[in-house]
Amino acid sequence: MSTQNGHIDAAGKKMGMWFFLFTEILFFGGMFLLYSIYRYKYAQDFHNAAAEENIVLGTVNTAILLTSSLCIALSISAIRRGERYFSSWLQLVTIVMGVAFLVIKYFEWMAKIDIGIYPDSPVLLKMAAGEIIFFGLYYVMTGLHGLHVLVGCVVIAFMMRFTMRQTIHRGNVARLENTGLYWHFVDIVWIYLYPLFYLIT
Amino acid sequence: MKDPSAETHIVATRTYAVVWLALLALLAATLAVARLQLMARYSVLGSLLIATAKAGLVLAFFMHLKYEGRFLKGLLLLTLCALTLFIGLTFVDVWYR
Amino acid sequence: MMLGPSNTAGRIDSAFVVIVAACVVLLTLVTVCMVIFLVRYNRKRHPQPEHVRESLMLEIVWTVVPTILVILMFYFGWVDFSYIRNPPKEAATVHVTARQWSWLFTYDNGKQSDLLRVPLGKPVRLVMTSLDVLHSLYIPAFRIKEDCVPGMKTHLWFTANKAGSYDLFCTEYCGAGHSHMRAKVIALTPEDFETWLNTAESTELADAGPRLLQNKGCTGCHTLDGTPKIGPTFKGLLGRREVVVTGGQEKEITVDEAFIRAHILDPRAAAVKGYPPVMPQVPMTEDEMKTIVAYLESVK
Amino acid sequence: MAQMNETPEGASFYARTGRYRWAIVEWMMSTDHKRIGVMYLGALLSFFSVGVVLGFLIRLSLLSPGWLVDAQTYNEFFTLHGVIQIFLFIIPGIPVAFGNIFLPILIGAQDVAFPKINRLSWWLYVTGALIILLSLFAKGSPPDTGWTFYAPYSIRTPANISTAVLGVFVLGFSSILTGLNFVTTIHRMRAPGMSWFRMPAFPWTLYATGWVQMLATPVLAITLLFIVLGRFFGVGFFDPDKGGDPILYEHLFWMYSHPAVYIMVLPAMGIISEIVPVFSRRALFGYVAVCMSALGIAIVGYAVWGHHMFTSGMSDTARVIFSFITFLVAVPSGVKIFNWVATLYKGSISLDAPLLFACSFIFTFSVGGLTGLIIGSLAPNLHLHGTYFIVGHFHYVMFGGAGISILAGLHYWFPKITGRMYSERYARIGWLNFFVGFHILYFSMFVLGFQGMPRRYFDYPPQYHTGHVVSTMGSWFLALGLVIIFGNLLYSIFRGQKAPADPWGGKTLEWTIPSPPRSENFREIPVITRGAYPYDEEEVRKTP
Ligand code: HEA
Ligand code: HEA
Ligand code: HEC
Ligand code: CUA
Ligand SMILES: [Cu+2]
Repeated sequence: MSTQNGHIDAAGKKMGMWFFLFTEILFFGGMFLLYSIYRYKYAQDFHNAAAEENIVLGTVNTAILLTSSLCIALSISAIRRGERYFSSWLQLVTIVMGVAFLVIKYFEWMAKIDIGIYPDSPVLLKMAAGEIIFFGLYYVMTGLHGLHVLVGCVVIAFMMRFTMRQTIHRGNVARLENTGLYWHFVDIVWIYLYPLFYLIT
Repeated sequence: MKDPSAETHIVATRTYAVVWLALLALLAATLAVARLQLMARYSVLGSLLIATAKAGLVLAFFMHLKYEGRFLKGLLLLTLCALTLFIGLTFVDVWYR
Repeated sequence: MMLGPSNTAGRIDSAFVVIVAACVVLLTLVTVCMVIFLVRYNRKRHPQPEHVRESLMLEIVWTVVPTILVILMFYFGWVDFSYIRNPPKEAATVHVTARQWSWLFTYDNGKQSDLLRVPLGKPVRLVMTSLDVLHSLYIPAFRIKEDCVPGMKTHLWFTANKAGSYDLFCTEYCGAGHSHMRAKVIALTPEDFETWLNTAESTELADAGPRLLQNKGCTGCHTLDGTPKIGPTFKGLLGRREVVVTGGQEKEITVDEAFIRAHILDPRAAAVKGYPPVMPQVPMTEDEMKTIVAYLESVK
Repeated sequence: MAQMNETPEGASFYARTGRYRWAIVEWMMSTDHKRIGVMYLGALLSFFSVGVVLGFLIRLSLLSPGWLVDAQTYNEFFTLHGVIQIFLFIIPGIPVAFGNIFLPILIGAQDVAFPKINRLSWWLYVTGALIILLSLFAKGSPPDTGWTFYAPYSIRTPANISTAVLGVFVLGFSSILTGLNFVTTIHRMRAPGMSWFRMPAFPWTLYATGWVQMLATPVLAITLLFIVLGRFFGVGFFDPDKGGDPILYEHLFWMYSHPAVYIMVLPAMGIISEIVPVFSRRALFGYVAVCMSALGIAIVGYAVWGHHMFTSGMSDTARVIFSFITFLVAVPSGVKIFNWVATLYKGSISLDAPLLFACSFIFTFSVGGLTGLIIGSLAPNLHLHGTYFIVGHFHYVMFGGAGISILAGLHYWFPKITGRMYSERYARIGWLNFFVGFHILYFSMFVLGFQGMPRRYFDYPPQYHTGHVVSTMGSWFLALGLVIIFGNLLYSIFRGQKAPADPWGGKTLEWTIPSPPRSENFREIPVITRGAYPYDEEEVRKTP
């Protein structure tokens, strides 16, 4: 991970991270593709199914993720200025928000599962074709997004440790920066999921 | 090999705060559009446009794309083009089927 | 244009020949140049290389000329394709149902058959679907094929020009019986065809039984002659002792009428040991069920 | 292999570092790109051997259906044959083996940009391969869907699809990380003076390939995930009973798998572009055009996937568009072929084994590519899709294209990798058997296909028997050829003559360092002052 002369190639690392995000774009892109095709085929069913979604929780979650993005961005600026404690504190806040997001998501899922809506459930299979697909997409897309949030939280926890131990410091922020990029990306995915699942009623 | 992306750029806290406020404002806007049926027929399009605006803000400021070289922006565009191409060509099938 | 056993065959063969010819010319050109160079400029004959690094002119030539060529090739394929994809209005429709692993052809008057009989000289339009997985209807002699997709209708059309019997294959992989999912296309004179189409089928058990087994697709997996296929043979079914697996448990039973009925209604409830649990649930009326069961009991 | 450890110039990269007690652990933990490359090469060739043996068994059983295996086993055979050859051999193939060993050297770097991620790719590759193996031996039957895993069959069959698909999923990540690593390496690690247009053609093709790996593979990953979710949780995105659309599966699958065929063949073209100039003592003709056409193929290749679906029930409009773009992709491939032939013109050609294989590539790949145009044409495709014509086409391009170029690369770089020379005589004998057998085996498939013989058929009507017998006999020659070729190479690893640093008169950087290279590649990072193939520059001509 270093250039020939042994010093750290921060720009190279950042480039690698961006490339990774490109692959993530296409990974989620495959799902958005399915979504758009099925939404075109079953516009009315999607419309009806989306009414089941809890718009309040969805909106709160969006706000939480947006704010967490702010926190991680600030933490990078902080470490750049050498404010180690402030930075790790902000990272902690980010993690807490990520966890809060997941908890809310959990309650949303449970609420649906309680009324019998989950893939392959008898209730779901009785619904219209488009609604089956809608909820399938809902579980898969928010599920994979949630998995990304979870991974993000774990990675940020490691970053906190590195920050505290000063292996991440003013002159070496590449890892934290890349984590930030990842977190923002996860945020962006949610920015699109939110209207697609909650607002199309 | 010097390129602009190698330079570090500390974004001011104020800028971040403003961006964050803008994001929340857009969130409120998108909610309003959907709830109040402001543009009933185009509400999906509207929410997607707002989502894109939000994503743009996150990309530009939080992800520092604004301060990156043309190179990275070009590649991002390339990626998005690939995705558009995939979706577009699939639609050519579905539309005319 | 070439002729063939159907209107489509001639079209496709001509497009094929044109494109193959172009390809052979190109291939010969490349190969001959390469071999000549290899021989002529061998190090023994030509110890000092001569240097030309590039030639914009050449690059342009061998970009532009092939581009024109491939657009022409595309055009040839396209013209015949759009002819083949657009059936004339007067074409008679035959409904095709594909399933693991047999074909069913249904005519407008409700007549069903496992062979595709068509009148000579008249356009026929196939409207196809599948009951389970993907299949593909392919008639090599007519040069055409199209997938049968569950939950969707696809189509093909052709006019047979020569009387005869032609192979009909399934060319989309569909499981263990894929290579045996074959049928025949029989091109009859229009008179013969009309006669066949309008003859009512006999309702004698000895005729109706096998016919129903064909039409329901049972013979895709079961035989009447004692050889096991995908599933066990029907010969000597009644009274056979065999081991079945129910809910993970094995038990030995004697096949009786109740078992046969139950197995047809819900094939997954019990499976004969040694065979894959792949038998589909085939919807049928009570009358049909009666005939089938009665017939199955009669094959000894 | 004790001799390999020491070269006059210092320890080669094979020498034990002594960091771990067991050599195997030391190698598995190594981040040296050459070691990783060599391990990949070994793994690839092992899987290749398994794959070809399965192919051989397929051919044997087709001699007379039923005498060797039953229908279900036959279906498992071609599925495994396809999965192994594609996902474990030819897609990772050239980038992970030759790319790993030579990319950093060719651009004058000490290693790839992310050595640890490179090692991670290798581990993922091993893991993916093991998972696929697991699907064979785990409870239930081995996968039987064909390598394409078409839904809804793949969702319904009782076989071990989930395991196999998960293995491919992991391999996908390995591939993504390799691509990402190489692209970053090429951007960041070129030696001083190595401008883009001084870079040899092989790195150029790896660059194009890397982009395809990064932007196409994720689509495969998500698609296969849908299959697994469909089987485990009943999520029916492709299941018509649950509102799904099976044709969308085909779209998503080919959206990756068509670009994937260019993952296979682009680096193969890179190898050919290295070999042809060296053995004809001339600069690569139209160097810029050759490099740019690699990018061209990569880009256009994204938009042609529908040509696998001309009879799938896709809309006619889409078929026409996809056919048109398919034809366009032939043009940059043609540009490459023409430029290679032009490189031979007025050269000073020494037809050694590497060039022999390279020229066979040009011929065989042209046959394969041109038949690609025949099936890319709408009307003929209606007849030829799903027949042995297709099987012929893809063996010509994959085995006759990418596969032959691996053989070419093996001979070309053999001295550099092992520090030994192979026997030219046996290489030629092997080549002859291979070449003759290859064309008997696969050309008969075109004939069979035109006669209407469907693929994935365990059993067939009698009119196809002759064709199948001829084809099977071809496979015997081919097998003999392969055994001779690999026998020769294996023998030479241990008994071959010592190789000099530059046995061929090559001008790219790998020939300036000892054979086998030291672990840090270069004592000093070279400073590049000229293009990759400077055969026409005065100072070079003087050296013998
Ligand atoms: C290495 C892998 C590889 C490569 C490089 C290619 C290259 C090409 N392939 Fe192939 N293809 C496969 C692997 C590959 N393919 C596989 C595995 C399948 C089957 C998958 C399955 O179903 O299991 C397949 C199937 C396949 C189909 C689908 C058939 C069907 O199922 O109905 C089609 C249809 O268009 C096609 C077309 C082409 C074309 C046009 C090219 C072009 O890129 C070829 C370009 C090259 C040339 C044209 C030759 C050289 C050029 C000249 C000599 C110059 C002059 C020529 C002109 C410009 C006209 N391929
Ligand atoms: C790179 C890819 C690759 C390669 C090299 C091959 C190689 C071969 N393939 Fe395969 N093939 C595929 C990729 C490949 N194949 C794919 C993707 C499919 C589609 C699967 C599907 O439909 O899903 C397919 C399908 C396929 C079929 C069609 C099956 C069907 O549709 O019913 C057939 C039939 O003949 C076949 C035959 C062969 C043969 C005879 C070889 C021969 O080359 C084999 C010759 C070699 C030997 C006989 C072995 C002897 C040599 C050695 C053991 C030496 C090795 C030793 C050392 C390394 C030390 N292949
Ligand atoms: C896809 C293949 C397939 C089709 C189509 C099929 N079957 Fe079967 N059938 C099987 C298999 C496999 C078995 C053995 C395993 C099992 O019992 O599930 C079987 C078992 C049976 C048995 C029990 C046989 C015994 O020995 O006990 C009966 C009866 C039967 N099928 C009747 C039918 C009838 C009637 C039809 C048509 C309406 C039919 N099958 C269609 C595959 C099929
Ligand atoms: Cu039905 Cu293959
Ligand atoms: Cu393709």
